Amino acid sequence: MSNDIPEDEILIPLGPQHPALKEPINFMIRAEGEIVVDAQPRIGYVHRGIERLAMERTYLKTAYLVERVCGICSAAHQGTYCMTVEELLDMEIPPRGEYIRTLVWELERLHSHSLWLGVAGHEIGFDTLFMYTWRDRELVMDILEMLSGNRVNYGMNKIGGVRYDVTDEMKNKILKAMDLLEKRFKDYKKKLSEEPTVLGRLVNVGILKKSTAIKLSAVGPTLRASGVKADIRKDDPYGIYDEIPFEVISYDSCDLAARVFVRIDEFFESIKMIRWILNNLPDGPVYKRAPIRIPQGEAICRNEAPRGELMYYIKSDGKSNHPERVKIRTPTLANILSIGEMLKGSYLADVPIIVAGIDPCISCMDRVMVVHEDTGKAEIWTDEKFRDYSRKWYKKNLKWVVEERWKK
Amino acid sequence: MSDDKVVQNIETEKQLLNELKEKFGDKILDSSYVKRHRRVFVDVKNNAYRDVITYMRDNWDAIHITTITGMDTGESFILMYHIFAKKHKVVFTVRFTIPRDNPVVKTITDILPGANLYEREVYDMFGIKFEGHPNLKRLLLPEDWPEGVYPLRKDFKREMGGMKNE
Amino acid sequence: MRIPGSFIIEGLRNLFSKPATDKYPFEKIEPPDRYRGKIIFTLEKCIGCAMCAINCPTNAIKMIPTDETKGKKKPIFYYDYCIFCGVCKEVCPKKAIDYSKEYALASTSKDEMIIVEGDKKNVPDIPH
Amino acid sequence: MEEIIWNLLSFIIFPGLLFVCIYSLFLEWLDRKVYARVQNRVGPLITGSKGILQPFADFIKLLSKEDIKPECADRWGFLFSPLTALTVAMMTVFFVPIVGYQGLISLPVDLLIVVFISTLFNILVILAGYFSVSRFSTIGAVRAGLQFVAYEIPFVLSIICAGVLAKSLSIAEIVYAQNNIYHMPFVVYLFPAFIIYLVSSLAKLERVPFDIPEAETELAAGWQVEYSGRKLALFKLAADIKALFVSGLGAALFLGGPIGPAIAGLEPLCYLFWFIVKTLFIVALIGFFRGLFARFRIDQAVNLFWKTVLPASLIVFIYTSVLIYFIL
Repeated sequence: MSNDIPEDEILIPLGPQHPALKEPINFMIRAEGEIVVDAQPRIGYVHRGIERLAMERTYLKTAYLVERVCGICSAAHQGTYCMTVEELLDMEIPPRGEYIRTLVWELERLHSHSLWLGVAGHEIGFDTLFMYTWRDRELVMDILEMLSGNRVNYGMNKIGGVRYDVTDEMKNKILKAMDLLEKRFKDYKKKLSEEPTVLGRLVNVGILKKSTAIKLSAVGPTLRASGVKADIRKDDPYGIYDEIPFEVISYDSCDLAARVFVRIDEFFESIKMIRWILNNLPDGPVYKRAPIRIPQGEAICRNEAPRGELMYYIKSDGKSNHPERVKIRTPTLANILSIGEMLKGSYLADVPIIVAGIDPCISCMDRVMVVHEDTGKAEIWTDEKFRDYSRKWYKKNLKWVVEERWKK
Repeated sequence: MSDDKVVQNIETEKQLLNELKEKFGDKILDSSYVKRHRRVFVDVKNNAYRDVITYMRDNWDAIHITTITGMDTGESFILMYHIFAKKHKVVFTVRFTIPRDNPVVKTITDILPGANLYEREVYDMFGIKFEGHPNLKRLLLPEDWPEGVYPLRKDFKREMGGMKNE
Repeated sequence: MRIPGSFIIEGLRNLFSKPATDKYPFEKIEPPDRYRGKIIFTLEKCIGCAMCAINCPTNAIKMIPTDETKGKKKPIFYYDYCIFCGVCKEVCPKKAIDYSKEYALASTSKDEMIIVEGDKKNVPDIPH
Repeated sequence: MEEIIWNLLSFIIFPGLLFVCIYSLFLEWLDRKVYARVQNRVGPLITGSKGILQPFADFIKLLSKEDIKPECADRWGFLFSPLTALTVAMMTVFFVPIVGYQGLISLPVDLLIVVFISTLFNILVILAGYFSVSRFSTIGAVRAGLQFVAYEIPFVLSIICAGVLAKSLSIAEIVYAQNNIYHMPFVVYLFPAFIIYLVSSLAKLERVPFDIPEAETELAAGWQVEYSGRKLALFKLAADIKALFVSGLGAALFLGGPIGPAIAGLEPLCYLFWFIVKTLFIVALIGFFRGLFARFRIDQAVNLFWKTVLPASLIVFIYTSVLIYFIL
């Protein structure tokens, strides 16, 4: 980032702490008046070293570590991880388990897309849309909590299948909720396509031409909004996606409005898939016991997470019970390059909505951790030392803090 | 994966691999194999990977690079370029080893511009320098992370008083 | 076709309908029955096989002999380290571990966050 | 002697300072409640019954917060701009008739004086942004200036239409004309002018479709970003009082002022009741509009005002002059 910028331009740091960004990412924006000339992303603020940790954990424990890479696409991460390990083991999970795993993936796409629609509404100052979409999203969250016991980190998958089953009573509840959700979101789609203030902020904003999208290998809804019909579930089908009837949505107006409507249409597509899965749910066990010893080998699995293509590469050396190398490539990292393209030439007021356009999941992107570091240059603390320090301080000061508050 | 077991038609993948072998002759090592439907691992000599990638990009529309996986096997580094060929819908992993003493490799951002951030990440985590990269800077580690310490290397130790690579 | 204020009908309908927010501290919401809250551990059923301690992803279970268990190693749960994933309940051969529906688990002292039968005097307050 | 005391009291207590502050905080509560209900939320709830003391609690909280001054900010400007903003906002409210036909101060041409003082407030906003030397606040101040230029002319034109109809530029006479000469609030004749007045007052109060200077997701808080503690409390109170002024003026010019059917004996009390009803109606209307639109970009807002609202206000002005000349 050359700091010797020309006279008429100003350098505006957007982030890492900024009301528009829910997660810490920094963009050094060079703006000339209201027009953005150049933007340099700086990532790594919530960098937690999942890949390094995964190398020191057994296969079973990594499943629960990997689930916490991202709050909104936790089932995608855990599902892909278990799928990769199952490929290493060269085993097949029972069909009912496969169906339920895909069901949770699609349910998570619903809750991730409705969350994003709300955040996008908030970025353009339309808080009412935020309130409406997040209110309807609660339906999906309640289903996921009923199904797996947790609203976010469901812990639904296990190496060899799925941990919980779907009872008939749950099936009816899900189907009823799907109808209500579809009605509500069809209403929002009609209204959004008519509201001039919303369209004013979305149409022809943050253009990503089809050729640049392909050149920079963008992924997921961002790519599909630029007119490319690329979806892992169709190109590289895994699990039961080659049996489920669904079609890939793509708009070719390459701007933010396209990204909004691609995600809304995918929302309806997922609802159809969920209905199909629930109606064709085979019976039988949901879980098959997996052998403890993972044979030597390597495997790559790709999954269409709500934000785009998620890839897991695991190599096991066959001897020890923890993987030799786990590589996670999350969709946001692929789209960061295209943000730079979209920001050039846009208005300063559009920067937050363009950054939100790719539905960035920053904690996904920064998954490699580093040890905590004290500000003092000389001494670097490891996490054991950090825990001891916090424990001692906690014991010493906390009594004082509590008494202070209750003394009055 | 249930359907792969039954169908398992990996003829197309085998043909593509043979096509590469005729084209590049001994540059393609014989340890490359077809793992399963739509997954091909191609081991190459470490000076031929750029031509293989260019060939794949021009003929098989393999412009989409998923990521670059770095790995430290104790005595040498392995770099794996995962590239998705749209025409045949196959994921190719171009893999080659580089010596540990001077880990310098030519960049491929001129062939596949999408690899920009992945090369920076491998540089950050393994210390492998990519010549010709537009702005080869740290990607994920904080600014005050000590120089020369690369967390994903095998000999990365985390004990009291700091981290170092013996 | 752009109609300004296309959200008017939805706005009017909401203006006169009951707001959707549950007033949490006053109206409690009952979590579903698969909900994984605080751990319930029945000492009698436990045979001290340490399966839970081995498989816990965040090593939040420690096998410590307390005088209550007359010298035998029995699990102690540190639910400030626990991520409530439910692996210990699955893995336990004797079904000695179960999950309650209690979710308000914040507390101001670390040793309150330990579930152990009997007193806490010689129990370390971090699980490693 | 007690004449002076009576005047002093009325300035400080009843239709003056104390009443204005409390009533403007109440208006903010109503605005937040309506905005929340449009979004199917509950809105302020805990403080006081139904959260009625929430704005008051926010004000007290801000007073107790630390007051940080960025060291490169202009010392005096940074210190006095909140105070002057409050006094300017307060001055405009004295002209608004609350209890009778005329406000505390009534001058023959006070319509223009009121408009002039309220533009003074906008210039203060720009200066406040300029004094706190931070990137976000300078951009916020620039945007406030741009938006101010855009909405000022339609705002003034729609007010003058009411003056034209009442053949006088004094608020008292306009209110008198509505109730005694035409026996009809002007909104019946000048409905388009009332709409233009509402749209430009949305921009004046920096409410959602036009809250570009204070765009929360881009510039953190626009020109207020460096102010904290007491200074921010004064700015927030000034903004609330401006809302009271806008709704009070709207009520006076278009809805017949505080005059309404009143019991013989206690006129002032009934007039106060009518004033409250009408201002609540306008504030609820503005609160409702807030929930329906997304925020404009500054160029879109200026386009909207210059290309649509300004010509519309010109046409309405011609329509009223034709109306007054031929028909009435």
